[in-house]
Amino acid sequence: MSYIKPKFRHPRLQKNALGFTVADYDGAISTLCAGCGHDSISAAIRNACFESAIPPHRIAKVSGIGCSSKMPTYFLGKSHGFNSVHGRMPSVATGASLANRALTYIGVSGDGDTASIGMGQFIHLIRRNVNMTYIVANNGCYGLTKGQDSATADLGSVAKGGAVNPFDGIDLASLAILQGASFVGRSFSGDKEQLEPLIRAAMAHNGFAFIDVVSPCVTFNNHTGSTKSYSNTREHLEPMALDFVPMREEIRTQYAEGSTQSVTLHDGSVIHLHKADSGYKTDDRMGALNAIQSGNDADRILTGLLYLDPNSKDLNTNLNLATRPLNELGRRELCPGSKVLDSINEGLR
Amino acid sequence: MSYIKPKFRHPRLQKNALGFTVADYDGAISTLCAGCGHDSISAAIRNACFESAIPPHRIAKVSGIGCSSKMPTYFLGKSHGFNSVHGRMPSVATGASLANRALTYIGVSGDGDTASIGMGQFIHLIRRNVNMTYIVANNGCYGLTKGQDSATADLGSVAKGGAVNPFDGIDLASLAILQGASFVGRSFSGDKEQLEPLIRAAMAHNGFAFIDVVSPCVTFNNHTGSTKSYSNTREHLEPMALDFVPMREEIRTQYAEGSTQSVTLHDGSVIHLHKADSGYKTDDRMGALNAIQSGNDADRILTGLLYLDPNSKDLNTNLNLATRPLNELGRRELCPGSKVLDSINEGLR
Amino acid sequence: MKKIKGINDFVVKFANVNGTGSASANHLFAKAIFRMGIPVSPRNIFPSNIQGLPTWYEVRVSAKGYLGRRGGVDLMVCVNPQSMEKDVASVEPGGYFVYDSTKPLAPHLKRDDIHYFGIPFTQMCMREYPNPRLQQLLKNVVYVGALAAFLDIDFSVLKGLLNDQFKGKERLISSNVHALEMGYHYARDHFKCPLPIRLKKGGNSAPHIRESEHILMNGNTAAALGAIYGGATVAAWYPITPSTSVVDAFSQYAERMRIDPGSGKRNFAVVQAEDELAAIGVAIGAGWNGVRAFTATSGPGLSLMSEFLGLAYFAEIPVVLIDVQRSGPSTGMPTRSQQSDILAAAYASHGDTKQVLLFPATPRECFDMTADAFDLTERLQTPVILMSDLDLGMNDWMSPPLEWDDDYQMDRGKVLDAQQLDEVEKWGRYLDVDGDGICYRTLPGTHPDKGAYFTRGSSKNEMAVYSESGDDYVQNVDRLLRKFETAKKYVPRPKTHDPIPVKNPKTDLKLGALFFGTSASPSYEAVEMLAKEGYPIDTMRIRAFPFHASMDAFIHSHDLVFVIEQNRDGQMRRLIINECEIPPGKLVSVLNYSGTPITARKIARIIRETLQSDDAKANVVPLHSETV
Amino acid sequence: MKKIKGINDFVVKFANVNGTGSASANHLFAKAIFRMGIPVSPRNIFPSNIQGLPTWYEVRVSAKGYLGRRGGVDLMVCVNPQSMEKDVASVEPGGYFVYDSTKPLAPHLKRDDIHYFGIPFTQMCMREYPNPRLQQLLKNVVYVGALAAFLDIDFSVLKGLLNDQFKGKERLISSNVHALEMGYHYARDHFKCPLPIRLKKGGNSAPHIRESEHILMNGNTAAALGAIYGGATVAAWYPITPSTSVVDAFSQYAERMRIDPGSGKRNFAVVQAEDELAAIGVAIGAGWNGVRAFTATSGPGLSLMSEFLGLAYFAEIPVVLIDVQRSGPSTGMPTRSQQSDILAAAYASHGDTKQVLLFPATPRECFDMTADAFDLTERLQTPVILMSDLDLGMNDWMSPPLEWDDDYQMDRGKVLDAQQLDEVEKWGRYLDVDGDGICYRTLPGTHPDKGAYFTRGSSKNEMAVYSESGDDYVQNVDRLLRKFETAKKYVPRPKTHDPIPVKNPKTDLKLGALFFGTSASPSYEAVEMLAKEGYPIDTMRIRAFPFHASMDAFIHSHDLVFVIEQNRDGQMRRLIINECEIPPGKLVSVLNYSGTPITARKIARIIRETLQSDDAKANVVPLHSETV
Ligand SMILES: Cc1ncc(C[n+]2csc(CCOP(=O)(O)OP(=O)(O)O)c2C)c(N)n1
Ligand SMILES: Cc1ncc(C[n+]2csc(CCOP(=O)(O)OP(=O)(O)O)c2C)c(N)n1
Ligand code: SF4
Ligand code: SF4
Ligand SMILES: [Mg+2]
Ligand SMILES: [Mg+2]
Repeated sequence: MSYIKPKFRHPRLQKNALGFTVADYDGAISTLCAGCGHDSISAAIRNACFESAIPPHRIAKVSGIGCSSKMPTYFLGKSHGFNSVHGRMPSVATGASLANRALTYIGVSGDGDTASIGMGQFIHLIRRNVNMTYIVANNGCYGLTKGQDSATADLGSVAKGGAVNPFDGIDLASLAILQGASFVGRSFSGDKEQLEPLIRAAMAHNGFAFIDVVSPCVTFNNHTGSTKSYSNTREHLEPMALDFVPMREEIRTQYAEGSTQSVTLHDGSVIHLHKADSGYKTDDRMGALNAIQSGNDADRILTGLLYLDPNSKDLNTNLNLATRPLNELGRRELCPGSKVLDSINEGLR
Repeated sequence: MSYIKPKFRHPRLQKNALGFTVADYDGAISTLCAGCGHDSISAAIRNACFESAIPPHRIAKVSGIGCSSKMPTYFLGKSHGFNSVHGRMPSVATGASLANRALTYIGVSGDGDTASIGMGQFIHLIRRNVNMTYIVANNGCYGLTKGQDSATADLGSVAKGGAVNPFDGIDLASLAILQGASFVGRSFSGDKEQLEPLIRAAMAHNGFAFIDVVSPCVTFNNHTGSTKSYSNTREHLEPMALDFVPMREEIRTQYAEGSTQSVTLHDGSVIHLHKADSGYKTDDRMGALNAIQSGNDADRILTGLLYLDPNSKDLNTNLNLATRPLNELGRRELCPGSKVLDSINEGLR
Repeated sequence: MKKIKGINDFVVKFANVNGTGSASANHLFAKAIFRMGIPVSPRNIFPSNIQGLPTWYEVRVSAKGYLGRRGGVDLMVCVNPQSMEKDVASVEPGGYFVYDSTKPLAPHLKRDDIHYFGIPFTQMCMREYPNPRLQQLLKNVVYVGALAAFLDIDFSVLKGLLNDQFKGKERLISSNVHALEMGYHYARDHFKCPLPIRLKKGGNSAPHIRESEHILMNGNTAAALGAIYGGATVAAWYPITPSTSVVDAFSQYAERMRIDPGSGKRNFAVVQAEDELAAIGVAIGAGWNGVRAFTATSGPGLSLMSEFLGLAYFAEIPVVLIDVQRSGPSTGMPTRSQQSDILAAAYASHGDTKQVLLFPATPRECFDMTADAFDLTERLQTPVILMSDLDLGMNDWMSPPLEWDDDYQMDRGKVLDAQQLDEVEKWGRYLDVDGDGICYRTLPGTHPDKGAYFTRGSSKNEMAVYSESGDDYVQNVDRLLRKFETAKKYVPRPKTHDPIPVKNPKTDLKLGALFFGTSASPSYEAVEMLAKEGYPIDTMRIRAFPFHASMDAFIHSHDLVFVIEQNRDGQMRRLIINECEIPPGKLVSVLNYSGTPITARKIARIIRETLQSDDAKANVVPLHSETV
Repeated sequence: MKKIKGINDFVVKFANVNGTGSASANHLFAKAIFRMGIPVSPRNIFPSNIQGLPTWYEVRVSAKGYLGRRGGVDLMVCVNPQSMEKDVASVEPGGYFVYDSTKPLAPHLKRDDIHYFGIPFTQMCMREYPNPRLQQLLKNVVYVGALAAFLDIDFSVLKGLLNDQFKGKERLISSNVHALEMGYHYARDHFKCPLPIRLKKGGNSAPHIRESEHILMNGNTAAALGAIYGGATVAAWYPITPSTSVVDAFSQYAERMRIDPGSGKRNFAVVQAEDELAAIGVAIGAGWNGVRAFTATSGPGLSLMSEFLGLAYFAEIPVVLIDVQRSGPSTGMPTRSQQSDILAAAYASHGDTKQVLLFPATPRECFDMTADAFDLTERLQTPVILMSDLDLGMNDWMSPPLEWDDDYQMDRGKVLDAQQLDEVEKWGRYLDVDGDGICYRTLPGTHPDKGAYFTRGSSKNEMAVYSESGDDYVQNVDRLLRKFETAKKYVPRPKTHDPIPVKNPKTDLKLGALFFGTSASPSYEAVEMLAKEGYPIDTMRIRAFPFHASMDAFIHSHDLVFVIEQNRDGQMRRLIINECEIPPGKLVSVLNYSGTPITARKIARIIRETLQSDDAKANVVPLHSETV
């Protein structure tokens, strides 16, 4: 059991634009193992929501089943949450988002929940471009059922018992890019500098924003031989730094001339990417896929904002949905009344 | 209703290496719509099996549900077949293949069966590299339920009723390549010159061989505006020709110097690819993905053998399965006997 | 040779090949009879395939307004050589067989107890129409023309229907009318018309038919309209016969009736999901977030939804599921009708669950009950499943017109808004404040600091906090039982009718019959038949599960109760025994599960045989006798 | 103050934090008692979480060999401050409470009717061991040492166990022994040992315990061994508590026992599927292709498998499913036990289905029945579901040793090989040649031109040709019913025992009790308790569905039959009423569904209260009385 504790007392008292302190974004005490990567992700989500000054009650949290899927209980206690069934959060999120397009949706899942049982729904969620942030806490194993390999376990990764995984791991970020996700990021639970702005950008994005976060399972998959351990991940990490600047907020940091590239999102907020020499283009699908692959070939885990379509049209737009949330409509808008019915009867005589 | 009729009388009397005529590979009379692309695929499978001289009873056919999944009834009447449930043929095929590794497995599915309800199982089938040929008869719609758009319907494709599809179509071939399929082909039901050798190569391949075949639905998706119609497909086709030469058979055709590239499969059979100038490499995953994408960008449908890993290790190999089919093992091999049990009891006292 | 006779009382069947456009001609035939004011019930019997296989259309004409299948065929119109042998065999002795005489009838198809009418439909059309598609399509219209002569169909009604159908397309109207006339004249010129079976406008219909205005529509369209009127805004589905047309129709109506007049945008969303798990997941997510959401499916989809149905039951989320039943198990017969998902729906999911079911018997009830289902599901915070079937959903039924009360207020159930949250003293999501098992819920985004909670499929305490305490668990699931009790107050009551007077009853047993959905029409008919034979049977039509207390009373006050249903295992009977604690011997199954709807004749036969068998006499102790 | 007394008859409970290594120390404790020849039944009560939450281990010691839960705690060992309040409260008056006195006991935790023993476990270990992990681990061993003193555990047995466990790792053995001794001496030095509750080797055990050799093992491991011995070669699964260890154990045994000696290759395949739909799909594909295949799952997985179970039923494919039940519905309480999937399993899938179920009550039966299940499924060509539960599957049970008859021949059922195909005159896959509803199947690849057919979940005729004919359909599903009848001959019979003589019976009703699985042990105990009180109750333990005719007879020959089970809705009772046509009033539910196993005390209480209530007297008419 571990509790997301602030490092300093000070920041917890600081208020955001809405007058909330970071404590207003806290959830219940975590029941995950001490040191579990998932707790850091919870903290990053909390901080991101605080920083972006989203009213907590205007966020809805959805998840499947797993240690990772328990996370929503441990952040944003003032938001409604829904732990659904294993692997089927995408459909629940889709329905929720259609019912009320005015809320911000955060989905949290695990690699088992998404890449195994949830694979079909995940791909179709991408295809529909549902307006939400979808975070996979990826530990390469099934934590809650005691450590079996998941479908993201890398080929050759050694399980705690010593078994070597004979299957290729599924790279969810590449898959999301290929399937047309409009925002794809990858990060590491231990890299809050990168993860927090990435989550903020994802929440600001208009469409499906996917973040694959390597999040070590300290109990079952943090030993030597595991490719999803803290040490292995740290060793092979190749992070692209970024900064998120909400609409109408001033840039707080100054970067070396030419080292920064910016992308403006539909709501006017800006993402600054810092990696002068890479020439990485966030709007090039094939480029992103190739870059990830090159990273893999060089045994490097490329993290950061991998792909972004700033002109993304989300599902609500594609369905030409009314601007007013469907759950606010009443009898007047919904029920055509007896006259219309009479004329329908007429046509059936 | 249409019946796969031979074009000439002659070839039906010809015998293959095993002494079978092509009629020995026929199935029941098709109940599909006259002109349905699926019937051409059935014919291609029949011909491929005949040409490759596989004993019909050593083939097992599996499918899901759909017009396409009905196909196995219409070819290879001497083979066992299994129409399972919608979208779940991959798991059934996996079990069948484990039970008896000595047979040749042909799976037939539709775009609905594979790309919608079956997506999860499809991806995991790839991941396991089950030794089988998996053919998707891709018509961009749900034929059997009367023509709804499927997940492979292209963005902007117009349905019979006039509705424009607002979602990106899933490209199964790219997906299969990215997910690590060891053999990926694409073809057109109307191109038997390409389709037949492709199927023969797929059957010879040691591992999961996927062929995505555009197969127009004449009843629901063959109108102007549909991107999966006969005319649209023909117009945009960019076929790479190929030839399949089984082990120890002589090359029958002579090709222009330098215009041919060859790949040898694990069993010694050879695939000849004819497309001198393309420089296409069948063993380069990212190259294949990029080529498909470039094709898409140029509005061309690249067909042929897109990717092949000739060193592929199939599931049986990965699981270190006994050479003898599991379904031939008896009590002697399977049952450890009372002595062993006694010693187990001993350990539990 | 005998000739079957009858005015407004016979069965006509068409034998066609599917994909040849016969459906609309056959519909024209049925609708014309309907417009003549004569009760009619048409049924499509089609294969699970798109083109080229035998398909039938059975039209029952019944002055008394019996809408169920009667059984038997009086007049067969066969234009499909594939099925002709079977079709000839299925005509009742003394009946009529109309066939395409372009080719001569094979000798083995000659029966000497039925009457043949050969009309060279193909030849006539080949001569008359230039292109093959037209030849094929209009052939169907030609035989309708011939039937107009044979049966005395009002020709102006037929023309009127063509006018309605092809409004504005004069060319089409005239070519169709011409085809009709061609058939009509051929029949007139070659045979004695009309036949002894025939129609008579305003003839001898039963009072309940004469007095009420009727519409002709299918149950799926009616259910779709029910969803529109009931205020559903999110529909998620996966195509599957025979439920597909529910969401199709919903989409079509919504495109007309649910467009925001200002912006032109949609006040509804339809999601064609990737499978049934996703379909119900979308509906559940939407229901959780405060809209009225539904999905429609058939057997295999119901099976796939069972995990999610358990979640919705246990997490108490409103969602409506329309199950249009077909023949199971597994893929079964996708285009054939059954009522065989009763147990799978009532106890859907592992663990202890009970789901609320509604059983419509008419399109009007499909409409009403679907609309009601949304009130019910929000009131009860549990899934509500509408149990329709292929027969009701996909066939046209005569039905009282749909009605709507403009004063209707949606019952959104116990949902607290921001103000109420401020006022309420102590709120806990699962506190049973009112003692009816139904608690107060809140929607995401409602209030800045109050009412947020976590929804989950795992156990929790009254304050919605995750809990593995046995006491919390028991309290929770006992409350769910209490809620199910409460549901009895809200679901539609069963229907009874005054008993039919029987002059010289052949039995002194008090007999009852229970039935539901599409088994109702033929059951009523069978009961009338049996009443004439001297068997008085009281009826009760079940309309919902949980069962109303009056059903227990009905069963207890009868010696023997027939449960009439369309499945192999007598599923409704089992459900009744289970839930009402009834001695099983009292309930006798009357079953049909061949995939084609149960007939009045079959019901009557089974009941008659049961009553005449020694078994029944031995086993049943009349309640009102003196022996106990 | 009262002190609970008893030799070899008491309940000890440990309150720990999960993830701290207490499980193996607790197991050491239980196993030591077992090795002393004293009947013991340990139970793990753990949270659905990996680390840091309260977890309990309850050990019942019962000279008579009662292995079910008794209810109540006589001695509590509490080393978890989180749960201490609850733990103190749960001790029986006169009982004992051992706690970590490193911190003083909070005053509100003081009860004046129980006895406290504070031992500074943490302090002792901090002093003794350098590293924190060791401190944590060995603390658990220390309290076992203390219990050795309190309860008189044979110290040499404990040492022997440590020797077995850490064979070869001398350092580990000695540090563990040292920890044991530390606890032992502390208790000896500070308290009067042993307590009035204590152990006595070869004490007063009941004859059936004394006379039979026992093993201590859990049901999941036993089932896995059953699959090995039954010849299963393909296992496909998806992890889910509490079934996970079935396939884990299968893999482990197979790695040892199923390696081809020549090639070193595997004569088995285990597939960790992507979900439960795939898991059963793999097993079905394998079963179709002629191997013995199985999957294991729990509630949510069962729901997800229902479509496929319908396919296997209708397409008649052998497959074994091991359902280790947990608390439902939905995610429910994943680490708590129930018997609540009965109806979901018996009628799995939409449409008319009936599935064969087996109900093991001991690890020995888990072994036997799993092995038998493979014969049954191939003989019957239909799925066979083993209905185990968390309590049986994951806890250690005393059980008669596993036995194997080396003359056992697999019954592969009616499968034709090439030669038989050549000899057989007319073969049709679904021809009921023998009249038992079971037809002859063939495997892919068997014969060059004979025996190939198409398997499908849709309707077909006897020759396996796709068919939508109502007659073919009815013939087929009626045959499936016939097959289900046949199944009664093959499935394990229910068990009865000689009635317990009762001296002055308080009732003249003939009473019976029906139960199954983990409800059996406490039921037998309760029946013995009630016999002493003057209530004679005959018992029958159900072991399979379909039910054997002797069960009907049992019910008919009793006035009142208690059905004892662990779910809310009395699912087995419903199934019995459904399938045996029993007047429901005769069957009285005795239920427990809190997630922790039912106790003998609770069963006895409910039965006693029922018998004493006026209701029972009024409603039940004794069979053997003269009034009827
Ligand atoms: C239908 C179903 N199958 C299986 C399970 C058991 N189960 C719970 S969590 C889990 C895997 C979780 O893995 P992942 O999503 O990677 O989360 P982690 O615990 O690793 O964070 C499984 C298999 C379940 N709850 N439901
Ligand atoms: C579980 C389930 N859901 C839905 C259906 C209905 N259904 C039958 S075939 C089909 C789609 C077939 O589409 P595709 O695989 O593309 O095959 P096609 O007919 O186009 O060849 C559907 C939705 C079903 N049989 N089972
Ligand atoms: S088991 Fe692993 S994933 Fe689960 S809480 Fe512990 S460390 Fe985290
Ligand atoms: S509906 Fe389409 S896919 Fe189906 S058989 Fe006809 S043409 Fe082929
Ligand atoms: Mg994980
Ligand atoms: Mg298709």
